[in-house]
Amino acid sequence: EKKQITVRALLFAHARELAGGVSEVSLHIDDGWTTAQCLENILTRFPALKSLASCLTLALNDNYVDKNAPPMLVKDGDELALIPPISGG
Amino acid sequence: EKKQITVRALLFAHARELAGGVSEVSLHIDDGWTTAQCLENILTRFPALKSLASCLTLALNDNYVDKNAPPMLVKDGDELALIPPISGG
Amino acid sequence: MASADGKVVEEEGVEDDVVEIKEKPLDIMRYMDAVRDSSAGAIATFSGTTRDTFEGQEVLELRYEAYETMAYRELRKICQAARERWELKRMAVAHRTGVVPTGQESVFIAVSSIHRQDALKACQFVIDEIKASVPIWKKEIYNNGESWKQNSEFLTRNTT
Amino acid sequence: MASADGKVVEEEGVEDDVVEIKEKPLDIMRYMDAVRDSSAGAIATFSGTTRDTFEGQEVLELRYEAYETMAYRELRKICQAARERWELKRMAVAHRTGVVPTGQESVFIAVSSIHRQDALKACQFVIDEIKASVPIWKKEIYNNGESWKQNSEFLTRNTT
Repeated sequence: EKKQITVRALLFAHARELAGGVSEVSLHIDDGWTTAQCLENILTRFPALKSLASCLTLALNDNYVDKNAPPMLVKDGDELALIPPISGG
Repeated sequence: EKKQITVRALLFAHARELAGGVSEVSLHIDDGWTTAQCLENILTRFPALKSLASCLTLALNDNYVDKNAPPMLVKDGDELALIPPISGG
Repeated sequence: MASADGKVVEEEGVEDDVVEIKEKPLDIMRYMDAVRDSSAGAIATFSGTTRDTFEGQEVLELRYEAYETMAYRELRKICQAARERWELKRMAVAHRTGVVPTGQESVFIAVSSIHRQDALKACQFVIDEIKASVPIWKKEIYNNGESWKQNSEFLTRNTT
Repeated sequence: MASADGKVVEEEGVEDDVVEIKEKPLDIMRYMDAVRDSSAGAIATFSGTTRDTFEGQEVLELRYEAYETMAYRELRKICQAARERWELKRMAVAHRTGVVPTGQESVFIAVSSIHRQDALKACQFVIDEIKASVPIWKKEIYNNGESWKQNSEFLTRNTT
């Protein structure tokens, strides 16, 4: 059987609002998941987020996840952030 | 005989210092002089200014005199400034 | 480190760059003095100020929020990238969060250099990069609704 | 017009541009607030600050003098030229004369605009033009002498 890991997912701005104000979710998942699988899991738990899904960028441990790079695995204790289009400055 | 006019000449910065601190000169001259003739007259009165002559730009009534334009006549009451290379900013 | 004057997070990046994300009004003169250097000949600054209208609609209020740890990291990366491109003396970059009244600074950048071209170009670079990469969000509140804004600089960079 | 606080000459140019030549320290925040506008999204500024060394020589003191009537006229022309090139909200340009301690502003420019590119580009343009055309002079005093400086921007423009 697979080892279980925990990943902290952070929801900001529009994503947090669509998730009903939830800013943080703990994902208890199988070891070996990718960042994209984590996002799918979150979208299943918060269907309202799907309207924003195509505009979401992910960040793993404070670094953007390159959408064009090979799938990236998450590790136990990682912090995964859902980044809606930014608007700072 | 020619009508006499008066032109006020202003000396700034390095030019003023080379003229022994003189910041203003009244030129009582014949009507029909050009700005270049006025400068020649000032250089004759303050020979120490000759070392700066090739770097001097003239301004007539707060406007630069274009060195490449046709000679410009001065009028009675005009203000002619000797502008050494500027260094503001 | 936390400063004495309330809810302020302040950190010093590489090369003593001042990088701040805070909920209070930005103290412009403090940042200008932080980059002032008697061996520098130039200070360039950029202020992003909040506008009171968007496409003709009155903006009642603006709210900013940041993913702070990552935003600090991105801001410091931007300062470092600017230093690699131009010869700079000191840099200060600050972004305000929370409610920002219209006409006030949401972001402030100050850069000093020996020669003015370096400070001017770096200042432009830093604001362009902030718009493209620092995880901070702005929401505009109108009479009849509200809207999360999107920077075109971010969308351009993140479109495949 | 003369202001109440001493030897200050202050004039308003076209479009309410603030243009000042004065013997006192430049009040940066006053100029920033003068261009602040809740319909503007950006303020760009440039400070020229006095340096304490020139080619390795310590500069003890810097003195500026201006041909004031003409300098005002040139500064206003520069502001007008910037307005013709970019879409600007407000402008403030100030130059200090007399003795300026090292590390302090000799010139300060602030420009606001709706979109940041306009303010940033105009700010760069204004300082470039000031260097090339405004009749103001700087003398540096060293331990072993003194020197009237020359802006390359002026020499380039005035060489036939």
